[in-house]
Amino acid sequence: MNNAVPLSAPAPARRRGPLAAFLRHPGAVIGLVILALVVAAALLAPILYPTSPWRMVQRPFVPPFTLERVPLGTDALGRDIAAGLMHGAGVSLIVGLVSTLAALVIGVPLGALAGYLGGRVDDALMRFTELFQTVPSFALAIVLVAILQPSLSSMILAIALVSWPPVTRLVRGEVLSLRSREYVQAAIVTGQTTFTILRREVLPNTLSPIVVLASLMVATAILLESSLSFLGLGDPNRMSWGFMVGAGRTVIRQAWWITAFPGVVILLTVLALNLIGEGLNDALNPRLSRER
Amino acid sequence: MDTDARRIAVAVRDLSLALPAGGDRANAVDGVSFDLVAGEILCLVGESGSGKSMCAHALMGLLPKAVRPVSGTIRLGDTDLLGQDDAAWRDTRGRRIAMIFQEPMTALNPLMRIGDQMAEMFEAHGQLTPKERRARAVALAREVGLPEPERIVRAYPHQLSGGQRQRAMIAMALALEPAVLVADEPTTALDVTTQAQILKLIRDLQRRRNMAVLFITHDFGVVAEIADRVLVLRHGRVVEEGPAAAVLGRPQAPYTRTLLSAVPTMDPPTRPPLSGPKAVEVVGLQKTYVTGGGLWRAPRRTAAARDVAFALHRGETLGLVGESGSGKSSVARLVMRLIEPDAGQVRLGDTDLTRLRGEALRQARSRIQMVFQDPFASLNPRRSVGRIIADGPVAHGVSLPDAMERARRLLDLVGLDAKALERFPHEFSGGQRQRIGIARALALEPEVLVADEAVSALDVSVQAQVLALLEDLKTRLGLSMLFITHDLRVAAQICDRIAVMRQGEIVELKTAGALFANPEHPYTRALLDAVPGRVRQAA
Amino acid sequence: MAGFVARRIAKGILVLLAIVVLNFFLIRLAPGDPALVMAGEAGAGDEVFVAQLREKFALDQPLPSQLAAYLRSIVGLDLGYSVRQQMPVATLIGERLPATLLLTGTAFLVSLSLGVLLGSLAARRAGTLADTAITGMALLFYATPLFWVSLMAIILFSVRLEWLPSFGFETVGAGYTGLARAADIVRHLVLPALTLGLFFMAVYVRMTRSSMLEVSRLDFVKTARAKGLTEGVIQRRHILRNALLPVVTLAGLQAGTLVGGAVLTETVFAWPGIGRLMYEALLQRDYNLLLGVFVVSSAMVLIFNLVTDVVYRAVDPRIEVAR
Amino acid sequence: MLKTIVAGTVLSLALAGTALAQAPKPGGIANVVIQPEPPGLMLAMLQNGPTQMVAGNIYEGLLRYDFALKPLPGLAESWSMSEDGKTYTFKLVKNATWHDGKPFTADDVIFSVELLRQTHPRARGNLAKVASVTAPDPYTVVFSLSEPFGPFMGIFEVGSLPMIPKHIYAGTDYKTNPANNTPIGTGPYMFKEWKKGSYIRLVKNPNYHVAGKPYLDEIYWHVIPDAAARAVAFETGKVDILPGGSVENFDVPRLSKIKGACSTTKGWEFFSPHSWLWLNNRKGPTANKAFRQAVSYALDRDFARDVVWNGLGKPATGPFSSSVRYHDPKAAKYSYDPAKAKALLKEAGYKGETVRLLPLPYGETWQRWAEAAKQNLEDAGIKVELVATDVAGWNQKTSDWDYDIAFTYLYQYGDPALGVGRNYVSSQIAKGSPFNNVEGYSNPSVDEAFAKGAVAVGDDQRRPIYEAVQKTLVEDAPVAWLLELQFPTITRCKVHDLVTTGIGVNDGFRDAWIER
Repeated sequence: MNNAVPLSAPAPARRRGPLAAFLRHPGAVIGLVILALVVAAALLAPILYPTSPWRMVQRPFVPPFTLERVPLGTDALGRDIAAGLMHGAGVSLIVGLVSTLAALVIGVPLGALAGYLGGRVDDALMRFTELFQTVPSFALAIVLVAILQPSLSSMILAIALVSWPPVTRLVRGEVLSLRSREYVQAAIVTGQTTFTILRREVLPNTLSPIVVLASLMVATAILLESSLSFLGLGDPNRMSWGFMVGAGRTVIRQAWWITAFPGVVILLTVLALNLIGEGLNDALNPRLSRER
Repeated sequence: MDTDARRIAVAVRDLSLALPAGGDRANAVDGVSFDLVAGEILCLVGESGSGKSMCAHALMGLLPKAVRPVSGTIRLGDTDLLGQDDAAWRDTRGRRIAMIFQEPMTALNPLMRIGDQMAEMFEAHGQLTPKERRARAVALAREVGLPEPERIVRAYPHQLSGGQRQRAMIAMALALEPAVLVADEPTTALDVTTQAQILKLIRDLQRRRNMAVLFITHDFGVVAEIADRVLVLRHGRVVEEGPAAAVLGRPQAPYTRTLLSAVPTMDPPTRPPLSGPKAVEVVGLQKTYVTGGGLWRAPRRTAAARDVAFALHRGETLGLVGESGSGKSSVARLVMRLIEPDAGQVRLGDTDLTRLRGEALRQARSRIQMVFQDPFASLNPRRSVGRIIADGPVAHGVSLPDAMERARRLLDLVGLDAKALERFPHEFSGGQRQRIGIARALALEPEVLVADEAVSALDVSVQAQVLALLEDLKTRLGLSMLFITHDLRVAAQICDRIAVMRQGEIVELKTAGALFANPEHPYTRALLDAVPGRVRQAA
Repeated sequence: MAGFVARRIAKGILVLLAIVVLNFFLIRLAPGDPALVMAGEAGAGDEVFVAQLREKFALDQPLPSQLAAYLRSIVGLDLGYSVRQQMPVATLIGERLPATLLLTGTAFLVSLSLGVLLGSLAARRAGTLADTAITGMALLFYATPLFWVSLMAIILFSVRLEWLPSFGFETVGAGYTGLARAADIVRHLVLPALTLGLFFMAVYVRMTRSSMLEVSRLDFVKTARAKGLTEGVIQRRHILRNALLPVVTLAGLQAGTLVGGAVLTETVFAWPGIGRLMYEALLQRDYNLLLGVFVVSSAMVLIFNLVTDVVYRAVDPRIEVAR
Repeated sequence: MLKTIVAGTVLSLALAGTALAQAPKPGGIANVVIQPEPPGLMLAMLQNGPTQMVAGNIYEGLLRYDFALKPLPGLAESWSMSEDGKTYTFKLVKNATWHDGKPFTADDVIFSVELLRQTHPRARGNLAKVASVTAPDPYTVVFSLSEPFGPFMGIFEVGSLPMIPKHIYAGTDYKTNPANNTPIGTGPYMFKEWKKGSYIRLVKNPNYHVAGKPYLDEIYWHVIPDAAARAVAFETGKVDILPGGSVENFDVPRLSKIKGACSTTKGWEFFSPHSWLWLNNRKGPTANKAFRQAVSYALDRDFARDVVWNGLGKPATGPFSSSVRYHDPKAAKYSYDPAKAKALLKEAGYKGETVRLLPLPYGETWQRWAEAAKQNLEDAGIKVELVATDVAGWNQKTSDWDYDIAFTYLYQYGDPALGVGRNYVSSQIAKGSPFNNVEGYSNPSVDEAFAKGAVAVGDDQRRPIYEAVQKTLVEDAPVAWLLELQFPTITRCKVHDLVTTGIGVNDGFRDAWIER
C-alpha cells in the first residue's frame, strides 16, 4: 500500500521539453524534412506549374532526365510527371489530413463518451465500433467509394469511415484509465460538470497518444487513397500519386518512370509520417520510448 | 563485538556510481563503504533518492545502463565483482548473491508456474536434473511456509496473494544457498500483518543459514524490527553507521535525528473528547462490487462496505484504518459520492448526500472535499497550479479573478510561494504537490475534509510536515476530517477516534487512546502487534 | 471455456446480422443495379430486357421484403443465389475461399514468423546496426504501397528473371497432379504471398520489437537476471513469451482482415480468391454475392478473433481471473 | 467504300492462300485470354462480349459472314429470297447434331426464334417484321415477313440468332434451366468445365458437322483480371491468343512486335464498333446545336488515335462507320479546329457553365481518352468536370439521361437499319436503355428516312436514302463522333486461321489450328 517514490525520484529539472526530445530523434528530423518538402511541393505547385497537370505538354513517353522542360519525363499522354507529382502532393496531403481529422471527429467523442460514461452507453458504442471493425476495412472503403461514386470528398469520407474505430478504442481506453485518475476525481469532487471535466481534465491528457495515432493515420490514409486511386476509384479531376501509379501500371514495361516516381514519392511521404509518428511517440509517451 | 569472529562476506569500499550528465547530482552513490557479514543483517536506510537501491543493484551487477561505477570495489571472497565479465556475473548472481525485490506483484513472470520459476534457479547454474529441481522447488516452498507446497508450485503468480508471492521470491533467492541476500524494500508493498510475517521469515532464514543480508528500507519501524547494523544514506553519502541499537537509540548525525523524530510514535497524544454536532453521519452503508459474470457464469462479489455506520463530529478527525481490500478507500469514495452505494445514507448536516442528483449534487459537493493519495496522479499535469485550485470555485460561480485571488491566499496558507500559481505540477516535489492538493480541497471552503492516504506516498520527513499542516488547518478552519490510512502510527498521531475496518466492516471504533491502550477485537490486536518497531520501542 | 466460446458465438451472430442489414442497405445505395450492368455489357438491350432481368434478380420486389427474404435464407445458413453467375453464392464463395485462405494463410504465417524473428532480433540488439537495419527495412516495407511492390515484383521476378509465374493459381492445362501440382501452386503462390506478407511482416517486426523492449523493462526480467540466467534464456523464456501476447492479439485481428483484405494482391496477381470476387461482385452489383462475401469474410474475422482469444487464454493464465 | 471491301477480300484471300500452303494439322491446345469473366455461357440469355466470345464455339447460327459481310454457310447450307423480299427459305445441313447426340432440325430453328424473341433484345428487334417461321420438312425453314426488311440476311450470325436445343429448353423456365451452366450447342467445341475466377475449358466436338474440323483438342479461356498481367501472360507464353480489347492499347504495339507474335485488325467488320460522345440534346449548353458543333471541332481525333489508341482506328466522319453499308465519306465535316470551336461557342452564347463528362468505365484507354478530351474541350474554352462512375453507374446515368457529355461506343452490325438508326430516330427515345437514342435527338426527316431505308429493297433504293440522312445528321451534330475503333487480335504466329470471317473470334475457332 505504501507507494514509495520511484528509485530515482523525477526531480523537476530532469523533465525535458517534448520538442527537444522530438528533435533529438534523427528519424523524426528526417521525416520532418521530407514532409516539409512535400508540403512545399503542394504549396509551390500552382506557382511552379501554373497550368493544369493534366495538360499534354510534350510527346508521350519522354524518358526522365532527357528534356529540361520535363525533367521527370512525360506519361502516356505526354503530361509532365513532375507537374503531376507537385500537384498530387496537395491531394495526398488533403486526403490524409482531412480524412484523419474526420476520423478523429467521429472517433474521439464516441471513445470519450464510451470511456467516461461506461455501462450501457459504453456497451452500445463498443458493439457499434465492433461492427465497423469486423467488416474488412479496405473492402468496406471500396464499397463506400463505389456507392458515393469516386470523388475527392467521397474518398475522404470512405477513408474516415473505415479508420475511426481504432481512434474510438484508443480514446476509450485512455479515458477509462483517466477516469479513475485522482485529478479527475478531484474535479468531480469540486463540483465541475461532466462536460467541463471531459474537456478540461480528460481529453487534453489523451492528446499525446491521439497525436501519435493521428500521424500514423495520415500515413495510412495516404496509402489507402493511393490504393483506391490505383483501382480507379480516385477523383478523375484531381491529379494524385495513386492515380499516377494506377495509370502508369499498364505501360510499366515501356515507361517505368511513370509508375516509379509517384510510387517512390508515396513511399517517402508515408515513411516520413511514420518517422514523425515514432518521434512523437518517443517525445510524448516517454514510457514507450526506446532503450535508454 | 569481536572483529575476528565476524566473517566478512562482501566488502564494499569507496563505491561511487555516476549518474548520466545533466541530472541533479553527479553521483547516485558517493564513496560508500560497508561490510556484509555472515549471520548479520545490515539495513540501508534513506529517503527516496538517497541511492540505497543503487547500492543493492550494484551488488547484483544490475545497475541501469546509464549508471556506471566510477570508483571503489565490491569484494566477494577474492574477486572484485565490479571487474568481472558477464559470464562471471551470471555465475555470481543467484548462486553467491541472491536478491528479492520490492514488488512481488511484478517480480514474477506472469506466464510461468511458480515451481518452474524456482527450478530455473538450478537450471541457470546447471544444477540437478529437471526432476530433482521440481522436488527441490516443493521443498523450498515448504521451507518458506507456502501452504500446500505440492499444489502451489503448479500455480501461476496471479493465483497467489502478495505475501505468498514474496515468499516464493524468497524461496527462489534461497535455492542455491547463497552467502549473501540482498533485499530491496521487500515488505514495502505488503500489508502490515503480512509485512510482519515476511520480516520474521527473513530473520529466521538468515539465522538458520547464517547468511549476510543487505536490507534496503525507508521505514525505521522495519529497521528497528530487523537490523543488526544500520547505515543511513543521504544523497548518496553515508551519514551514519553503527549497530542498530546505537543508531536508533543514540543517533549522532543531525540528519538521523531528524528522520527518527519524524517517525510517528504509537502513543496517541491525549486529546479532549469531542461531542459537538455531527458534521457527517453515515448510516447502513452497503456496497458490493460485482465483477465478471454473464449468462453462463456466476459473478464474483466483493463486499466493500457492509453496513458501515459512523458519525463525524464537528472539529473531529476520524481515522479509518485497515489493510488493503478492507474497504476503507471505498467508504471514502462512497462518502464523497464518487461511487454509488447499494444502500445507506451519507448525511451532511441536514442534507442526505446519497439522495441528491445532478445539479443539486454538484452544488452540495463544495461542502465536503477530498485530499488524494498520489501526489503525482492527483494534479492534472496540463493545468497551472492556480487554475487547478481556482477551477472549483469557478465551477461554483466565483469569478476567475476572485478565484485566483483565493488560490493565492490558499497557497500562502499551505506554505507555498504565490509564484506557484503560474507553474505546472511537474515543477513541484511530492510534498509540495500534496500541499497544492490540500489547497484545492480548501478552495471551496468545505465543512468536511476526506483525506485518503494523504501522506502515504511521502517520505517520512515530508510526511511529518504535511501531517502537521493538516492538523493546523483543521484547527484553524474548524474542519472535520475523515482520515483514511493503513499506517497505524500516522493514525495514532492525528486521529481523535479510529475505526478499524476489515472486509468492508468496521470491527472496532473508539478513541485513539483507548484503541491503542486497550484493543478489544482480535483483528485490531493482530494489526497493532504487526506494526514494525513496536516491540523494540516498547522495550 | 465452453461458456465463453458459446457467449462469443452468440455475440458474433448478432454482429453478423447487424452487418448484413447494414450492408444490405449500403450496397443498394450504389447507383445502378445488376440488370443495368448486364444490359450494358450486352451492348444491346431495351426496357423489356432490363425489366426481365430485374424480375429475374427479384429486384422488382419492395426493399424490406427483399431484406426479409435474404435474412430468412441467411438464418437457414443459405447465402442465396447469384442470378448473374447462375450459381448459389455459397458455391461461388466455396470455390474461391481455399485460394484466398492459402494465399493469406501463407502470407500470414510467413509474415508472423519472420516478423517475430526479426523483431526479437532487433529488440535484442537494440541500438546496434542490426537493429537499425531491421527497423529501417520494416519501416520501408510498412510505407510501401502494396500494389506498387506487386508490380515491381512481377517486373523483376516474372519478366526480367523469369523465375516465377506472374499470375494465376496454377498452370492451367498442364495436367499436373499430386506433388507436381502442389509444387506448381507453390510457385504461383510465392510472389503474391510475399508481397502481401511484406507489409504484415513489417507490422509484426515493429510490434514485436517495441513489445519486447517494453517487457524487458519489467521487474520479472530483473528477477530472471538476478537468477544468473543467460541472456538467451531470459530473452526467449521471459521477454519474448510475454511480449508475444500483444502480437497475438494484433495477429488475430489481422488474420481476420486478411481474408477480405487481399483485393489488391488478388487483382494484380489474378489470384482466384474472394477479395477479387468481392470487387467483381461490387462492379456487377451482384448484391447477393457481395453480401455473401461480406458475411463470410466478417464471419472469418469473428472466428479468428475468437481463436485468438482462446489462444490468448491458453497462453496467459491471468485472463480467467481478469474476466 | 466498295473498293476497301474488295481490297480486304483480296487480302484475306491472300492470307488464306499462304495458309493453304501449310495444311492444317489437328491437335494442340489453345490458351486464350477472356476478359472480363463472362457471367454465363448461355448465349440466348446473355449477350455480353465475353459470353459471345466463348459461346461462339459452343453455339452456331444459320449463317456466317465474310469480311465484306456476305453470307457464308453455317447451320444453313443454302438460302433463297422471294422476289418481293418477304419470304426467305433456308436449307439446313443434315448431319448436324447437338453435343448430347440429338440431331439438329428445323424444329430447333423455329423454337430458337420463339425463345430469342423473349430473351434476346436485339433478336427481338431484328425479328420484328417476321410474321411466321415454318418447317415444310425437317431440314427446311421458311421465314415469312410482314413487309420487306432490307438487312434481313444480316441477322443470322451466332451472336444475333444462336440456335438453341428445343429438346432441352422446351417447356422449361429458360432462366433457371440447369443446362444454362452446361451449355449444349452444335458448335465445334463442347463445354467441359469452368473454374470460376480461373478458366473455362472447352474440348473438341468429335461429331462436328464439317468433316475434319475442328482441329484443336482443347481451348482454355483464362480469366486474368489485370490488364498488365494479361500482357505478361502473353509475353511469357502462358497464353497464345489475346482477343481484341483484352490488353490495353498501350501494350498492343509492343506485344505485336514480340518475336513470333502476329496481329490482325480483321474480324470486327460485322460489329464495326463506332465511338462517339453522347451530347445531351435536351438541356444545358449541349442543347444548343452550335455548342455541339463546337465540341466536335474541339476534339483532336488524330491525337486520340495516335496517342490514346496507339495508332489504331480511324477518325469517324459521321454516324456510319466505314464498314457499314452506304457509308458516305463525303458527309465529313468536322476537323480539329479549336479556333472554329471557340467562334461557335461564342455564337452559342456559352457562358462557362461546367459541363459534366462521363468517361466510359471500360479500362485505362477510355480513361486516358476522357482525360485527353477534357483537355481538348478546355483548350477550346469549355469548362469540364469528369464524373467517375463504374459500369453500373454509367449505365444508370446514361439511361436516365443524367449527363451532359458521355463517352460510348456501339456496334453497328453492318447495316444502318440494324445498328445505326436506333441511336437517332425519335421512336427510340426512352429511358432505361443506354443503347437507344440516348442523346434525345428528334428530327422528323431523319425518322422518316430510317423508316424508309429499312423496308426498301436493294442497294439502289437504299443508298440515296442513307446518304441524305448522313448529311443531315452531320450538320445537326446530335452527338460528336470520335473514332472507328479497331481491336486487334494478337496471336502467336503459329496459330493459324483464327480469324476467317467478319465476326472474327466471336465466330468460334472452327478453322483455327496450331503449328507444332
